[in-house]
Amino acid sequence: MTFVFDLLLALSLLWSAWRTLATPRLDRAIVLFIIFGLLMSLAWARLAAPDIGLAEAAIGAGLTGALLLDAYGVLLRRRGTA
Amino acid sequence: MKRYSLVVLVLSLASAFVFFLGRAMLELGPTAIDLRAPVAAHLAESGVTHPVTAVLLNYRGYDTLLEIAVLLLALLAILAVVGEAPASPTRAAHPVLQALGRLAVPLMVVVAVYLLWAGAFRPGGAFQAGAVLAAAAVLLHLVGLLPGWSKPRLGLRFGLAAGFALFLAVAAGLLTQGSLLQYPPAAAGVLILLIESGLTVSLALILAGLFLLLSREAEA
Amino acid sequence: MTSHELLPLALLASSLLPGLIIFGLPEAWVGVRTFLNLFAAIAKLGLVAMLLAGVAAGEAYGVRYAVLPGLELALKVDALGMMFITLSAVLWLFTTVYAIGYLENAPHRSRFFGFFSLCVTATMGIALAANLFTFFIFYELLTLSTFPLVVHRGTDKAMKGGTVYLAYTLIGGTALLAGIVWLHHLLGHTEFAHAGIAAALGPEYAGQLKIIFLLLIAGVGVKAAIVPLHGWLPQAMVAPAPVSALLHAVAVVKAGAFGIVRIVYEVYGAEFAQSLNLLYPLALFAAVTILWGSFRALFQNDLKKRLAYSTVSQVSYIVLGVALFGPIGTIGGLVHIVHQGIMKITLFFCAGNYAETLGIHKVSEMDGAGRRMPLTTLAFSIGALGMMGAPLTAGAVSKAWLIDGATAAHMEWAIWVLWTSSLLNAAYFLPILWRAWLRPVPATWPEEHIARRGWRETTLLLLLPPLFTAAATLAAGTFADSEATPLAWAKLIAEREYVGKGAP
Amino acid sequence: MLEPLFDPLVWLILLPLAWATLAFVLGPGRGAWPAIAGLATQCWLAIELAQKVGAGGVTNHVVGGWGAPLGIDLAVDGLSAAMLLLTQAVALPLAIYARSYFKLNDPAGTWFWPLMGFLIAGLNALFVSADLFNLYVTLELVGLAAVGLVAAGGGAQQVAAALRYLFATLVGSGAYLLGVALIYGAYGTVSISTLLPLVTNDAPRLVWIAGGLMVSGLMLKTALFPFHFWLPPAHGGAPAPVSALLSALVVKASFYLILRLWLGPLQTVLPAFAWLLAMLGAAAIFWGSWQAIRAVKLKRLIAYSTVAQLGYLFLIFPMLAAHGALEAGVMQIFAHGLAKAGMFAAAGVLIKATGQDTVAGLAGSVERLPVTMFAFGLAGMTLMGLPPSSGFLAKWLIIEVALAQGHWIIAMVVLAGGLLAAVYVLRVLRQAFLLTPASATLTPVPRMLEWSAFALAAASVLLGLRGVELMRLLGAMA
Amino acid sequence: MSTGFIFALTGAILFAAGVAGVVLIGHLLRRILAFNLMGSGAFLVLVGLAQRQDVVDPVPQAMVLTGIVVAVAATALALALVRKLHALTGQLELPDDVDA
Repeated sequence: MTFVFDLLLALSLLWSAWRTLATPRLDRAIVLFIIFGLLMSLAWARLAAPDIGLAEAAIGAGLTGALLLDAYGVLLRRRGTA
Repeated sequence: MKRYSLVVLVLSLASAFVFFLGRAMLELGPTAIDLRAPVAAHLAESGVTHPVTAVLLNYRGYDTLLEIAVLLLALLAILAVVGEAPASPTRAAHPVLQALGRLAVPLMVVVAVYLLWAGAFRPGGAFQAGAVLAAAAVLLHLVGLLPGWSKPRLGLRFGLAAGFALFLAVAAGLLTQGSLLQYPPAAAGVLILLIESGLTVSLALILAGLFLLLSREAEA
Repeated sequence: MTSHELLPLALLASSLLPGLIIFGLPEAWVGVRTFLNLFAAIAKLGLVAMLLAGVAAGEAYGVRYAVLPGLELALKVDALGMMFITLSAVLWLFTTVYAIGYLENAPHRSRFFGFFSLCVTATMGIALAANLFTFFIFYELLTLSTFPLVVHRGTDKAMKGGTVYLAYTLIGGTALLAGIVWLHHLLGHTEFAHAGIAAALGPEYAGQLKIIFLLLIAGVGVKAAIVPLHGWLPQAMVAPAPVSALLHAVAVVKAGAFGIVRIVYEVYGAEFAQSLNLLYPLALFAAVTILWGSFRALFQNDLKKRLAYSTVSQVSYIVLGVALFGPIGTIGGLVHIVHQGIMKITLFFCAGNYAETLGIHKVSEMDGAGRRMPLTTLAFSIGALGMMGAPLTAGAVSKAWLIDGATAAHMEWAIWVLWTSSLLNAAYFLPILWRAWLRPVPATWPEEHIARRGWRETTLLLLLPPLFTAAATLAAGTFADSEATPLAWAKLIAEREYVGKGAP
Repeated sequence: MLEPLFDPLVWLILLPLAWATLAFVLGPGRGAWPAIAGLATQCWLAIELAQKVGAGGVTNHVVGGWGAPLGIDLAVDGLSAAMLLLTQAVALPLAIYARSYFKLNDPAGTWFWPLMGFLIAGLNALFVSADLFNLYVTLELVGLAAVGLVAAGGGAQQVAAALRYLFATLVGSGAYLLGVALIYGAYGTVSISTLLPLVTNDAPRLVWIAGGLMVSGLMLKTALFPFHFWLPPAHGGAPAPVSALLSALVVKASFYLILRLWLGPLQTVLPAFAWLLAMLGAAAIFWGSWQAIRAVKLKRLIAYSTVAQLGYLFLIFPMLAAHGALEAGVMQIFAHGLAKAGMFAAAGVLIKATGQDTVAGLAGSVERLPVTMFAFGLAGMTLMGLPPSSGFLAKWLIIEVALAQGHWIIAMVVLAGGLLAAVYVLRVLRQAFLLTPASATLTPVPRMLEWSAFALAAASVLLGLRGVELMRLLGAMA
Repeated sequence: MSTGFIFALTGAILFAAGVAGVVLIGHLLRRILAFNLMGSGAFLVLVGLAQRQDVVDPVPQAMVLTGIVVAVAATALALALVRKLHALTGQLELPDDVDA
């Protein structure tokens, strides 16, 4: 049972990573990256590493995601004004 | 055409790499060294009861010292790259959002303090606490209660560097014990909490700074 | 540190330190610079005199300093080195006097005299080197410090000459380095010693040693301007006259020739080199160079270029002398180091005088120059006659010993080479003399810079050096057999190089 | 127990961290004096440490008192001591240089001092660390500081160069980190001294992959051909003091780490890659020199020269088992470090004075900036490997070891490389000796700039006369 | 197959994909994403391989915590550079490197 769960989690990690790189729209890529970060938190929990899970959620997904989204917003606005 | 063959080349190299790496990982026997035993054995002297925190701030505290340096350095490099720009005017968000923000931020501060304190014996610690505080600052910024940074003034610079400076000073001061970061077992707990408190504040400022510095030229 | 260690260092320092100080001097401090230059040159002569006396008495001077474990900078003073040192030191004094006059009011004199002193230091170092490693260091320093002098004028033409010069010498230096490291690897050291050091290796190394010999000779052969490595010399004539005089007639080319002498006698040993069949090919190359240089000189209208090709030819007299196995040829070759030096520097001084005074650069402009500048032309004539080997000049002495050496070595063809070269020398020098003395004075000179004042056809500083060296040319020829002449010293060297092999 | 309190080894890390932090708190453009004072002290510490190592072999510092493998050890042998010495010796004159260089409200100088402090701290920490993961953190410290310095206050060119550099350095350290992860997986430790007896000839295949990853990552960071693409824009585009620091020290750090792995924990694994590295090194010499010969801009020329000069370092790997190869490599590190720092510093003066960064714009420089051109010439001498410079000794040592091992080809590559270096150095000198064009204007430059460049270049030559001490220091190896 | 091993393998694939992404993708923001995937992959290998017997090992966990902070620092710096480049040139790809 846990094996199947791990496998599914691993596959969804890989899928979200793949989509992050391959999806044509940048905003979707960033959202997918944040999802990837949250899945990573889960994986860390499965690896009995709650400290990393917390850090990944807060920093990896949260802060990095916020930075990326903010950057995307600026690019969008610049393009709008240009 | 050239691009296509490059893609094929890189992807096949990557696949081959994964294949061989996976096989080699499977061949692995038990390791010669097992650090779990010494980690557990010295836990009592480390000043904390949570093993990860013990590794992070005591056994391998030197790594963490340098890591904080990296973080401070990144902020510094960003400052150097973006140069001076006027702070973006705060866009006042909807009053309801602002009210929510005012409500959420004290809660987040409480959570951060809890995480900091909990780090000694369970998951948590300065990083997580700092991240939560930073998130609070970002939240305040987003609802228009905290302006972006134009140029960190003396007080702010002091705050950004204080955690690292404190860590550095403790590390150096412990040279009197025989070597860098050699905590006396009796005082280890207090010292680590001291360092973590300092780090929480500075980490929060730095992490928030990464966001606030970058977002300020949004309107520029 | 004993005085025996200090003296060689002092010999280097006597030109190095003034050079470094001169670099820092403001352009306008003419007096200080002139004083420093002359003081240094005279101090050096004093040191040389002390060393000459010591070496003649059999004293050993030397100093060593390790740069790496097993790799030493080593200086020694021996009879062979002293010959080159004395020549350079004496001619440095003359050239300094000449250069002070020549460069009056020219720009960048601090730079010029600074590098000039460095060049002399490097030349001294080459003569003092006690092993190939040290030799190489000073050899490359000489290359580097002459480059700024060649390109001194900063014109495109000067750049071209300088670039060609560096291309030749740096590639040569690379070959030399390869040979030296290789030899060092085989022997563990590269010390110069009488009768050589290479013979210590067994016969199985003969092949490698031949290749090393080729690399070494090719390396130093560039500076000695052996055909086909001579291409840089005529190009480097764009340099100011004092540079051509001291460096390209004496220091640089002699450094190459001196290197060949050291390599043949003190690295391989004449006997061992002969046993490897290395000397005969070397003699052939020398012969080709002698003839080719003289032949090319015939067709040069540019006076300095004609002199340059003449240098190409004459320097190989030395090489030929070395390659003629046997002490007599050796003496002929060695003495020519000095004789060629004083004769050729006379010619270059005079060429500089023509150019500075009247703007004459070409042979075709020489008509009547002897009437306008009799003293200069007299000196020029003595130098030219010496080059041809006319009796009573220094050239005659060299040539006589070389011919005897060739006879002794059973290489009669070399005698023909020498005679042919003399004929060619006459063919390119006599027309100049004829034009200068016998053709009428033209209405105007190409560009008259310096007017005649009484008996002084040009400034005194330009006039005296060639007169002195011309006189020396006559003296060395006339009194060759007395004591304290270059010839006597060359005999002393040959005696020491062919230890126990029955010197003449 | 006062002895550990004054352990020079630790203070070489703490001191730069301290003055970097201080400079940051002091604010934009401030902090030159703390930096110079700190670096002067560090010079003294490095000399102390070198003497200690020379007298007593390896010196250790057990951080936290735990000892490997639980804690992190710092260890200094002859090689580390030499690198520390070089780092402080190059950094001090460059700091003095930079103080004059950044005086005029240069935006690139705003945060120069704290960035430089973190860079130096990272380098020193890297040279003394004996823990593979700790080395990763120091690598990142060095890498990010270097990127920040390149990008600081720059235009689009510099920012693009910094990004290129950032991705290269991040991928490099990422590969290194994966290697460390595999090593930890295989042995359960990342301490170099603990690993040393564990990694044997029959190491699992994973360790080979780890070795390959780590070396590839470090090659990328060292800009070994064909991974050099990021170096010329970054080193050529940065302000002169930064270029000097990067070319002289930063690329050497990752090379040092390869050497450290090679001689230490991975000595049974890495020699399999020896000829590959040497071939790439030879290619770097030819390609870098060729590009330097063709370069339009002066600093770009010097940057390509770095690509070429780094190639020499990789030639030593096939011979590393033999005596003398390591010495040759370290001599080359010193020679190039000092000479390149001096050359970039001189180029900075020329660019400031003539107002343009092209080789063609140098006509007349010998007349107008004799000290600087002399410095350039001396540095060039070292790069060409002409005696009596340290570059010559390096070349001599490499050729001699190569001959002793029968590797003719390496000796020939070295000799050819020297000639190619001559071509690009003389390209510059030749231009500088030309007469001053009438149209040229000259901005006056502070004397301190000229003389600090000169000091570095002169040191690169004079080291050629003091090779024995360096060799003796290297003799004190673990 | 243990949990640790599954995630170690996942990490290996993520690393390879990340490197391939950094090499192949010209768009700078996506390159930053790819770099983060690469880093995550290395972290997974570090902990997963060490815990391949599914026994918790705090040492690699602490290392990964350090690594995550370093990664976010690098990401922030990269973003700052990309935003600056965009502000200066309007481009999100690296311009060609020219010597002129």
